[in-house]
Amino acid sequence: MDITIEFTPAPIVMPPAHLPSREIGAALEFHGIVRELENGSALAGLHYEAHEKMARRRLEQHLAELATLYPCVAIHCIHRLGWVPVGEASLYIRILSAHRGEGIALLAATVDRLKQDVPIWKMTQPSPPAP
Amino acid sequence: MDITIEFTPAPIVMPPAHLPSREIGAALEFHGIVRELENGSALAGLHYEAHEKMARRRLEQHLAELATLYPCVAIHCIHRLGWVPVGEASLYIRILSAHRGEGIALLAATVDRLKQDVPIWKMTQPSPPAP
Amino acid sequence: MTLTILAFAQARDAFGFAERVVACAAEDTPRIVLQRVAPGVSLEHLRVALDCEYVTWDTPIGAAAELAIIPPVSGG
Amino acid sequence: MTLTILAFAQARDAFGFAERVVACAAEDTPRIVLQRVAPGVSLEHLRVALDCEYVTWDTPIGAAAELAIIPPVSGG
Repeated sequence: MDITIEFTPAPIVMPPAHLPSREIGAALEFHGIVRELENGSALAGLHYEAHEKMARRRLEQHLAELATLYPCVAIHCIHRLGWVPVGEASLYIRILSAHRGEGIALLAATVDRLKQDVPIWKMTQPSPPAP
Repeated sequence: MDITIEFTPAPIVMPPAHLPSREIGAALEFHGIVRELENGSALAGLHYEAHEKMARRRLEQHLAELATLYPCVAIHCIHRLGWVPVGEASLYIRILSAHRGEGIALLAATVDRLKQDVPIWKMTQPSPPAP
Repeated sequence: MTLTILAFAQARDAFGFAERVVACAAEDTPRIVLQRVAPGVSLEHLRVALDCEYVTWDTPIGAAAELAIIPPVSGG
Repeated sequence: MTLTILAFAQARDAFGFAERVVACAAEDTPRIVLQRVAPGVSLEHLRVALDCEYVTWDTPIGAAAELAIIPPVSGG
């Protein structure tokens, strides 16, 4: 499984679509978007930080393991860091697979593990940079 | 839940992204793509036909029922009809939801029901139109 | 009364037509209508819809205007 | 030998630093090192990593160059 992991301080731009083979039957894309209401209070956005080197390694380890459970052709994960305003994506995942079943299962498991185990944090502080 | 269903003879163009509220936390997109190998023989593409009026009504009925199980904000389904070459999408689904769980569950259930119950057919005949 | 019969995909091949208009009575059923139109064609593995709603083969046609013969679907 | 301690998110607030370089011995553990650096700061709810791999609080530092204090993660 082809694994690509990126961290970026800039707004996430969907990478260009490209099918590496004629055997891709399912392309799944997920945007995790910052919502206004988090634990009941209205936010303007969230600040994300990561132990980037460890986060990349940990996510790679999880994806290598998940690839044996849900074999897909490729996964591309982009996590934005720094300030992310409400309505913009903090996380983007694209999965290419022969069939939709593995793709959907891999997507669900990847987000679960990322949220449980990968050293990335969202914080309501610090405040957004002054305009 | 906002439901949009389209059938098109033309290549599927992803509809412009638009977040109807600041409470969308997950945007999911699925492309079902025609593969070269179907039951072991190499294809150039597939021909799709539908009982379009019934397919629309049946899919609406399923989505109304699934909306009670997996409440999401919006779902947009596009099914291409006619000749679809290998590597191009026959099906596109976009789901917007507050949380990823309902979105992923709705996507999986929508494709399952579409494949089991909605009057659309793929055929290896007729052949592609002459160039 | 008249009824428009639509046959899709493999059913079109089996019945030999895509669309046919026939006369029928309200108390006729899809099974009776199709046995009259195409005697000997098996209904096994086929479903039927009246005015875009799936029904059983033995549901009276009633006031329906359209009967669709639905072979196993394979969209997506 | 020297060890770079990194403290992220809430751990940065609890420990009062983002990064600190300390001297330690190979047989020291993360628990011992942090008790020396910040006595009284609770390790409850925190995980620890040596050179980017999660370890227990009682794993010897060995040849590791970096100790990261990992509060409950919340990415995505």
